[in-house]
Amino acid sequence: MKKVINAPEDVVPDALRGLAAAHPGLRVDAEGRFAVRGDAPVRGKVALVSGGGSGHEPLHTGFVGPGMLDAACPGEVFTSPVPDQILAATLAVNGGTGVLHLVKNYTGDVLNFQLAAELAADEGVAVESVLIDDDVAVEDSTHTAGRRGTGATVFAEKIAGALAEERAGLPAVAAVAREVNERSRSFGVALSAATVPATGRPGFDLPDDQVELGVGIHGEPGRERAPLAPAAELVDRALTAIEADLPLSGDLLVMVNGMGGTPLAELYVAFGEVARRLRGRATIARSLVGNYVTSLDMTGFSITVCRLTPELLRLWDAPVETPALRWGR
Amino acid sequence: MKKVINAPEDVVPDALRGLAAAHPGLRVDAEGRFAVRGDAPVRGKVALVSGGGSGHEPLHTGFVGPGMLDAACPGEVFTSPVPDQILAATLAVNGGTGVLHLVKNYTGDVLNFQLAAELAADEGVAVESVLIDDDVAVEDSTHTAGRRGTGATVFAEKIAGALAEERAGLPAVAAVAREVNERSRSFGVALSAATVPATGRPGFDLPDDQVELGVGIHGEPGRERAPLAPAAELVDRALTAIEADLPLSGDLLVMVNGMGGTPLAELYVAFGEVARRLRGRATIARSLVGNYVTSLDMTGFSITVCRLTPELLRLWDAPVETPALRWGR
Amino acid sequence: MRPDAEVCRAWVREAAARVAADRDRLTQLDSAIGDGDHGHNLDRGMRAALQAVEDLGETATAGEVLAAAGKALIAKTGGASGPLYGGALRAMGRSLDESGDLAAALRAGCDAVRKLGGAAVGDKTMVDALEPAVKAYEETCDLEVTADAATTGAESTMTLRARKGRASYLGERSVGHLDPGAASTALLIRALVTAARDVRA
Amino acid sequence: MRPDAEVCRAWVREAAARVAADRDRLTQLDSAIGDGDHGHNLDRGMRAALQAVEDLGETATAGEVLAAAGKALIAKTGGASGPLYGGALRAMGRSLDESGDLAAALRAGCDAVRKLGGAAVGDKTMVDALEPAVKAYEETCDLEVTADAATTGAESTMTLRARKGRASYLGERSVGHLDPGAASTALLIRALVTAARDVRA
Ligand SMILES: Nc1ncnc2c1ncn2[C@@H]1O[C@H](COP(=O)(O)OP(=O)(O)O)[C@@H](O)[C@H]1O
Ligand SMILES: Nc1ncnc2c1ncn2[C@@H]1O[C@H](COP(=O)(O)OP(=O)(O)O)[C@@H](O)[C@H]1O
Ligand SMILES: [Mg+2]
Ligand SMILES: [Mg+2]
Ligand SMILES: [Mg+2]
Ligand SMILES: [Mg+2]
Repeated sequence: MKKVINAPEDVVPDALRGLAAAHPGLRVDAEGRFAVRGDAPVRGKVALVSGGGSGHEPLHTGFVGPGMLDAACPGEVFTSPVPDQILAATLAVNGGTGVLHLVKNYTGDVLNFQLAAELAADEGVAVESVLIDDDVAVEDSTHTAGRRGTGATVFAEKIAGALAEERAGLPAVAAVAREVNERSRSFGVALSAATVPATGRPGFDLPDDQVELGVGIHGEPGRERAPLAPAAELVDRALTAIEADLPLSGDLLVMVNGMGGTPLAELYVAFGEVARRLRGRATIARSLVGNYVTSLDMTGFSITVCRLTPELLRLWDAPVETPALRWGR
Repeated sequence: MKKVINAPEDVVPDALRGLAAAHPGLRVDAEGRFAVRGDAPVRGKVALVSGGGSGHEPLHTGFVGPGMLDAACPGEVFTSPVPDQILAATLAVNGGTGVLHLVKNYTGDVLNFQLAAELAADEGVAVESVLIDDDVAVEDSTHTAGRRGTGATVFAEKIAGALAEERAGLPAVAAVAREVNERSRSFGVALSAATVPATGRPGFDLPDDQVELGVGIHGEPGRERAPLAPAAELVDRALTAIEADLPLSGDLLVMVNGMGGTPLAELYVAFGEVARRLRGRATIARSLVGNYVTSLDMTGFSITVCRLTPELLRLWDAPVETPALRWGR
Repeated sequence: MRPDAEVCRAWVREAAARVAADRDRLTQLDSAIGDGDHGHNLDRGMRAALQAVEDLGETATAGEVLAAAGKALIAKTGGASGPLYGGALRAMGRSLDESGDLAAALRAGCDAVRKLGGAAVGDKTMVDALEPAVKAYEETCDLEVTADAATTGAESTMTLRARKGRASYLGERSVGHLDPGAASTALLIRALVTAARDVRA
Repeated sequence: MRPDAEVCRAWVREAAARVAADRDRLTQLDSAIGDGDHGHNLDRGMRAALQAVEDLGETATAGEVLAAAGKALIAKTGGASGPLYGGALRAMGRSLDESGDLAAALRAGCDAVRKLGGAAVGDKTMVDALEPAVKAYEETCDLEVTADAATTGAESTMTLRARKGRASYLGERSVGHLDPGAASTALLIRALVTAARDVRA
């Protein structure tokens, strides 16, 4: 395993110290393992807290700042954060009008956020939780843990963050996050697996001529293996899976997301194929192309589509000032 | 080789088509292989043109837009662009007050930009060229092709672009680009080599316990191999090499740049080490942490430091609106 | 059996040692059908639990020992297994301080896992090891039999298709692999046997 | 020798074929001490050059043929070798149309490379193959001897340390490898021998 780290067990606090040094606009507790916007708590504003395993950077720490998250709690690599750190972050950003927990739908994340919310309630803080579950690769049935949360998390954090910045109340902010989630779907394709620092081995072995379709973001294998194919075909597989569940028409927000080890040029090639396939049927009103929800050094990409409404588009365009998304001011 | 591409020979135009679809603010000629800001030519403004081999994205196409480049000309992967495309881009953005060519110091880039400048002069366009050569891994002597241009290119494009946006004349814009270059130094460390689509093999083989020190951005091997070491030590090697040439004091602009395949968390670990080593000796006034000057899927990082003046800092902070750098409006 | 604080402390110590020894095996099981962190998670959690128990001092009750261990597990493990095992130990601690009876405590721990996670026997989770073990103890009050039931239960997950947790994402591809949480449950219950025997001896 | 348009066309055709056949070898040489694109660059350039020459028609002069090939090389090759080889062919074309003499044309091509790139013999570049070849032709007017001199010159780069081009970044590490541009120069000059012989025959 070759990584730019000091020791596997120090990756999370070491990266948080680097985050603090690079972004004076954030307040970072490297030992307590959370980052909050520098002006937190913002009185009278609903606070947004998210978190999850580390290794998905910039998610979530890179999305802390005005117009987006108030706090992020990174767990160990690919491991949900623990209730203590979620609680500490929740208390640090509580501005008196409630806190929204944005939780990706993984059993570990759900349970740990749930415990933290109970502890926060004990301290008199009103917490509402919204589950993000946009990954169409997983059947949403009683026979699974339900769909995973992936790319739609970025959309929900941005759009709900914008509404909170306008001083909307907790129910409205939670509702718009749910709306984004309901209108969004994702699908991921991996060309190679991630190597977790603690184990030093790739999460799965993939022959040179195979890809994993419907892959998650924690190094878990996908639902199916298929032969390596041209970008146009891989994009087609992803969009077909998404379209089976979400009509691709109207104004869309489209993200072509890199898994971490994929060159940007390849992501643009994929985005070009998305645009070609949607031409004449839907409008790509807004887009993101780049590394937003990564899996360490995994190669591959995911596509996330959100069917916008005029209000969602307005909130997407609202100013944001975070390490990884920044516009409008 | 596993890549999200259609065919190796189509990577550059396919990526340009994706760029066009993702960024309506740009005008892209995928066949002619250049991208210009949508409002080009901007009358009365000095135009900035840069370019180089593809595979370094977001450099240069990701830096086209108000406040930075007027045009970028991507060559084949890791291959300098040809005079025709540089000329076409130069003519497309010429606003009547001259064009600045920002050229990374590689023989191929230098020769091709030189031929393009001669052709532009034939058409009555005043072109000035500034060479970027910030890589301290290469001795700057008559026994080499001179220092390579790497990370300082981003700084020069941003700062000269800001000055041009203020309608400074060609000599002043060229002068500030030269000043940035003179005040900047870089050093790169590779953990694994890049795989060029056309050949399908890594540019060099690196044993599992070795790194390349002083590596370039075109897949060429570095000056020296050394054992893999903790991040703190790798950062120390890089900063020591830089410091031998540039006193590290005062206000600094520091970039920890990913080579393309390195997880962001690792770049933050490295940035944390840079900050620790500079503490008490210099001020990191501004920073960039992320993938800015990549080498396809190479893993590793580079550090670029620029000693700021108040004027350079002011220009760095000026508004910029490009795919990869965006702030201030 | 009515385990005292000494047995509980010995259990946590033995469990921490066994998890540390089997860390890589558990993680590898999790790599096959999960995200490859279970052994590392539980090792980190059990080390914290052991520390918490040692910090408690000699006067703590059996229930307090398990409560402290459970709290530390929740605070340091992360993932799905942290809240599940932590919640189980806390529930066991409460039950022990009330009734003193191991059968009741084991049942309380199992109920906590089932309530938190919503998994039933056959879903290919730790419940497949835990539920038969608790039932075996209820029926026999024999710890060896209990541990064997946990092991058999864990092995039964091999042929199951996961319906809860991360492995459920794999659908059919989860069949043919042991569930890492069931494997670690078998190991934790085996540690209880050793602890009880060593303290009695 | 006074090459006519037919010989020049044949040269470009033969050169394009040889570069295509040796593309991967040239690229591999460039991987060792450069950026691994030389064969691909030159192949792309020579294909464009061949196309340009075929588009010219039968009435073009020898100088026009080489000028068109050089222009196409510059327009399509990229990298260092594009302008250098393209510039060389254009200079040769100009010289041929003026004097008609191959010795003068080869010298003009070599001068163009040296002027553009600033490299001298011993710097481990294409000049190490080109300069001795031109000198050999000036002295012997024998194309076989000329091609052998280019090959020997190319082989001489093995032990040199690069002082120009990308390989110079490697310092001492460039020693022990053939220079890819010198290797392709030897190949281009060998193509000229074949072209001249085939047209004469
Ligand atoms: N809903 C659930 N109910 C009971 N046990 C579960 C549930 N979800 C997961 N588990 C158990 O947790 C184990 C995984 O633990 P771990 O790897 O530490 O967490 P994560 O899946 O978050 O990475 C699984 O092997 C399974 O036994
Ligand atoms: N300054 C120079 N003068 C003469 N030849 C040069 C010079 N620089 C490079 N070359 C030749 O160009 C070759 C490399 O060509 P190529 O790989 O196509 O370009 P690049 O180095 O830009 O990738 C070298 O092997 C060398 O022979
Ligand atoms: Mg996990
Ligand atoms: Mg090149
Ligand atoms: Mg796991
Ligand atoms: Mg080359």
